[in-house]
Amino acid sequence: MGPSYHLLTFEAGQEIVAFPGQFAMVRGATWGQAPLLPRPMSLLEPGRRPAILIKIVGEGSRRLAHASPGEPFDLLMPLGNRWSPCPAGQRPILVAGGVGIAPLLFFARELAASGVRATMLYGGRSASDLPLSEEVAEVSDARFLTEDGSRGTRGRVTALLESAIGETRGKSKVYACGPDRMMAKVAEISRGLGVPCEVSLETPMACGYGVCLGCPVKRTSGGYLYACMDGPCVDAAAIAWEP
Amino acid sequence: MGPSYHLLTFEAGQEIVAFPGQFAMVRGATWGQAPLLPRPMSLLEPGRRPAILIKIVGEGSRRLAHASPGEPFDLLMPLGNRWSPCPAGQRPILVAGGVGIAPLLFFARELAASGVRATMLYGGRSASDLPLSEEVAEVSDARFLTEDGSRGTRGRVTALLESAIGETRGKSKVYACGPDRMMAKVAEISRGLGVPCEVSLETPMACGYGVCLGCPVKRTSGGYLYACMDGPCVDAAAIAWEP
Amino acid sequence: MPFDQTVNIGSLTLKNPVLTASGTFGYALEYDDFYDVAALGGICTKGLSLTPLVGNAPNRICETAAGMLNAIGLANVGVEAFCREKLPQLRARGVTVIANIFGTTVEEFVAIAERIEKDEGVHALELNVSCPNVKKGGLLFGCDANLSAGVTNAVKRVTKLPVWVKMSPEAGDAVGVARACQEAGADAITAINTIRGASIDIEAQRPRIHHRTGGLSGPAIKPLALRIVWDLASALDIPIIGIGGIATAADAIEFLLAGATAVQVGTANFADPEAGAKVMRGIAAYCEKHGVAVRDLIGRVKRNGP
Amino acid sequence: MPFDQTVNIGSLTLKNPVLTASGTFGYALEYDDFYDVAALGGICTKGLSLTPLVGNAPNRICETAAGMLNAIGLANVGVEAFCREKLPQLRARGVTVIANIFGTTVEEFVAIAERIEKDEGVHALELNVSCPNVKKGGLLFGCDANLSAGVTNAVKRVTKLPVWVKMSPEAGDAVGVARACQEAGADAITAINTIRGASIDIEAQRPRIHHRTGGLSGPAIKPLALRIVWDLASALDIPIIGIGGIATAADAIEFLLAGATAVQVGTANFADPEAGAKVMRGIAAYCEKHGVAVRDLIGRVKRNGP
Ligand SMILES: Cc1cc2nc3c(=O)[nH]c(=O)nc-3n(C[C@H](O)[C@H](O)[C@H](O)COP(=O)(O)OP(=O)(O)OC[C@H]3O[C@@H](n4cnc5c(N)ncnc54)[C@H](O)[C@@H]3O)c2cc1C
Ligand SMILES: Cc1cc2nc3c(=O)[nH]c(=O)nc-3n(C[C@H](O)[C@H](O)[C@H](O)COP(=O)(O)OP(=O)(O)OC[C@H]3O[C@@H](n4cnc5c(N)ncnc54)[C@H](O)[C@@H]3O)c2cc1C
Ligand SMILES: Cc1cc2nc3c(=O)[nH]c(=O)nc-3n(C[C@H](O)[C@H](O)[C@H](O)COP(=O)(O)O)c2cc1C
Ligand SMILES: Cc1cc2nc3c(=O)[nH]c(=O)nc-3n(C[C@H](O)[C@H](O)[C@H](O)COP(=O)(O)O)c2cc1C
Ligand code: FES
Ligand code: FES
Repeated sequence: MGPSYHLLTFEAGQEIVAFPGQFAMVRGATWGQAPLLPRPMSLLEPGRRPAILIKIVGEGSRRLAHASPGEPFDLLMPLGNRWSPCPAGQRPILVAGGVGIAPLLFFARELAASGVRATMLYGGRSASDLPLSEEVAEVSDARFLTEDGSRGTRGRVTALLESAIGETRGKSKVYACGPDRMMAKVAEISRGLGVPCEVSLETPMACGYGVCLGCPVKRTSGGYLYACMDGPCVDAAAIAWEP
Repeated sequence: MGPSYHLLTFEAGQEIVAFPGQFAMVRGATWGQAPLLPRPMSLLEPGRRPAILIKIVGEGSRRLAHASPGEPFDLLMPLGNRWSPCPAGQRPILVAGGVGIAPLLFFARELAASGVRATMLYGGRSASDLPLSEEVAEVSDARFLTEDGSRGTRGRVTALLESAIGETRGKSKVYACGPDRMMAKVAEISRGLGVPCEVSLETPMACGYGVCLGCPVKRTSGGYLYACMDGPCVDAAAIAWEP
Repeated sequence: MPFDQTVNIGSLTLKNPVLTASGTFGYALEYDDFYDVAALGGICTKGLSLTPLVGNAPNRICETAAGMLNAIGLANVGVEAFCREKLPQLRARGVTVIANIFGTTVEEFVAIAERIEKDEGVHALELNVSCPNVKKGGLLFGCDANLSAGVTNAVKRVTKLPVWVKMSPEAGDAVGVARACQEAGADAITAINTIRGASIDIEAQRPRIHHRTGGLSGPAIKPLALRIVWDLASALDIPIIGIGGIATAADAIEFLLAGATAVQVGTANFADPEAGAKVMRGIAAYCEKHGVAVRDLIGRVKRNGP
Repeated sequence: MPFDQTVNIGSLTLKNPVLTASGTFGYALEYDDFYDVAALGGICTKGLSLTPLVGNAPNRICETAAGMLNAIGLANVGVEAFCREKLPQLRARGVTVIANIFGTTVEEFVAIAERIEKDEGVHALELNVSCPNVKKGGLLFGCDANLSAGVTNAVKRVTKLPVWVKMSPEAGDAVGVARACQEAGADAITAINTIRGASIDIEAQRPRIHHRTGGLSGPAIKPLALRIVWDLASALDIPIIGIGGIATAADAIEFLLAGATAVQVGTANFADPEAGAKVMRGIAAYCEKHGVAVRDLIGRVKRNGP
């Protein structure tokens, strides 16, 4: 894995029943007063040893990534909704940017277990931004893209999306997780080709269970969705993407 | 060592020249914004691998005590003054309460190295409050006391002080480190018997090097001493002990 | 019970001194998975306005050192939906409900209080005259003794419920504002609401909170809150409900010792949904250890000499 | 230098925007072992009074969440000893010295300023009208626009040095107080001093600070300080010097972007005596990365839409 991506596995002490797209609020039991809030992290694996994939972007993710073996954590999970099932006759096309792979790899595994091999477009800045790419290739028809061309096709994930949808002759459903701008673009392309698209929202969160109202996302129909309760997996058409 | 006492040894990367009584300001390099301030800790050993003895009383000492191997720390040291040398012809009587043993064991070792075996009165609530007692017995004539009688004489360290001074027929100098109330009592007994007494002050400290003015101790002559600059080792007669 | 946990806020007796704070506990129904919220001294609802509000644009929150900023903008279902959809469920559970209410004018405060008066199940009103995240009302009321007293008086006239007034730490003279509310008939003072802060993303060179400023809460503000509560408890005759940065029983006990009659747990609910229950149990344990009823802790802090 | 680090505070040009804060840096001579303090934009002395003060009884300090309380009580050597013993050494080192001064009356402020005027080596005066830890003067001045302006005006009349006024975050109307100082001739506003807080030892049931309350400082107050600086910079014409919880270059840059012309590093000096030097270097690195002179950062934060 690249230097800033880390896999963290917890001993849950019990079976965690969770589905692809759901997330956990994670906080170090020894953090004291700072960092104060738990951090939302997509579940990569459920079960007795649930796992998450971490990209270091600040203090919280740094502490998670550098946790020492046996370090105690408080986890609230599973939270939020799952990716909606892919209707029969439609091919799932999963579009992942960087650490956005976590809920999509979980999904690809679930699909594979049910006999469906999803198409996966997996992009990042360079080869080191494609953590878990071998695991991804195992369970999906994966195409890798990097902006610097260090692995797979040179370019952004969106570059291959149109043709991937074309290959299914419009009989596909798109699932995307990654940076906002990537998801907005994926949503636009999908809409243009008339295929449904679902995205997993990333917003700051304080609680993760609907009480702080800190996770709004602008809705096309006016007002706001709340990422933790109405999502994180939502119909891309419902979102009023920032320009 | 008892459950709440811990020895912590640092790889200093260079030779630390320090003397008994001096202290370090210690802070975890990964603590972030809380705990905010470094914690003052007496040096137990100087050199390339300086050591401190920690009693857990709150969050800072807990984190120090539970440091994992290789964990980075910032240390400012050596700070403050040393125990004043024991004048020729006077026998050093060291009086330690619990974790107050740290600067006194360091001192006893220095004395032993120069051929003087000090008298040590070492007390605590129970046997588990006498950390490093074997090391103490190696380098000094140690008498142990516990309030519950679980080790050595039952009682407080001050119980044996009068007789210890008596044995030297007043030709001794007393050095004490421990809880304020113990040091006040030691000071009183010493004054009563006309022998000099030095104590090592413990106050909250923010800086450790004279700029915050957060470590005052009331002086008999009016105004305040500052523990970090005028101490921590000071003539007990200079202190206006709280009643 | 050997070490009585009940406290009185005017005519209202609470099972124990621990409430959960407005805006940090939803409508309390969200906690069914975590613990029995009816065991709490009480719950304060999200601030209720006359008509539903959608709230501010994102980002609404960001973390700061041992604290957080929020500019939710009082997103809420409105008093009507609350009374119809939430209140019956809370009543069924036996929850002690404090309705936190917010208006941009005195008339709105009055109208909300009148609507609540029509239903059973609310045990007290908490007037939010100190919200820093709205364009109108809010701080404007809370920092001015006359305006605060005016709202208090007007609401008192239309309700039989006890009225608590929630103070802003930004009032230059907090004691003066609180005293004016006391004289206007307030049954208790809740202190404190958040204090306005800001944070800037230095790479984007933009405020981290869309609203530019947000209210600071969490452990960072505890010393400030405790000082204000202590000042208020020393100066006023009506009970003070302490709030600001309380995360543990030890924090809560500081407020009780300083003179608070009850406390509220806010931001701490986010990191630990069971924070309120834990504070409750911890206070009971402290009372047992010290052999006192909880009301004997109130204002028990010793004063130092000069 | 490609990315100029100098800034102007009125007629005074600083080598760079980083100063160390009063009361957290002694008289700067204590730092000889750590780094060359003459490289700093400036140092603010411990608050100087007309006669030496011994300060408050212990405990004077305690730690809080991401912050600390202090009630030092302005222990200092007095202006006379400062001018005789410290100033010549600072002058010899080429340090830019800001004398932080404190009086309990306008006359005292004036007398201190007059004494400083007699010697060479002080580059500006910083009026501490906002100390929360003394019985007289202090907050009384700083929370009142007329009194603050009165002190400013009186000092301006007896000194040729630039006069900075240090603001309390407790003034109900900080902008109003600052504006009054600006009109009275202040050359700059320093914001903020500490805000009063308290902490209680629940086992001893005693205040942790002998003085009962202490001034809260450190990262905990950064959002509050930044918001006030932002408000002041938006409203005033004279430079604002930002202070409150700055520990890293990133913190300092937030203040510059919000409109501060310079910053001060306070409590952070305790955890790391080289904090000031590190902030200085970090700002220079940011300027290099972004290809701008430091003065182009000032007030550059973007405003969000409605
Ligand atoms: C439902 C959900 C699932 C997520 N799953 C994962 C995951 O599987 N792996 C992973 O590494 N991250 C995931 N994230 C993002 C993760 O929560 C943030 O990266 C993390 O909270 C940042 O904390 P920090 O303390 O490291 O950074 P901070 O110091 O808090 O912030 C550092 C930078 O990250 C930005 N940031 C803060 N919070 C978020 C956020 N929620 N989303 C995006 N940017 C943010 C800040 O604006 C800032 O620029 C998820 C977020 C959500 C809402
Ligand atoms: C010169 C000097 C040398 C010291 N040497 C040692 C040593 O060798 N080993 C050791 O374990 N401790 C030593 N101490 C004490 C140690 O610094 C404190 O125990 C520590 O700072 C407490 O930090 P904390 O975060 O664990 O507790 P906090 O949460 O800060 O406080 C917990 C409790 O300890 C009290 N306390 C806080 N600071 C001090 C203090 N400085 N002295 C006494 N009580 C305090 C508080 O009032 C509170 O009741 C020394 C102190 C000084 C000044
Ligand atoms: C996300 C959030 C939303 C809040 N909403 C309200 C509100 O609607 N009405 C209100 O009176 N206070 C509101 N508050 C303030 C809290 O009730 C409380 O006064 C403040 O957060 C300080 O307490 P704490 O530090 O324990 O959180 C809100 C606080 C937060 C963090
Ligand atoms: C121990 C201590 C002593 C202080 N003494 C003074 C002082 O003498 N004069 C003054 O104007 N401010 C004094 N201050 C306030 C600081 O200069 C600064 O305004 C405040 O601490 C906020 O900044 P910070 O969070 O970076 O510390 C003192 C602060 C501390 C912590
Ligand atoms: S994270 Fe709190 S409501 Fe969504
Ligand atoms: S600890 Fe700062 S002056 Fe002594």
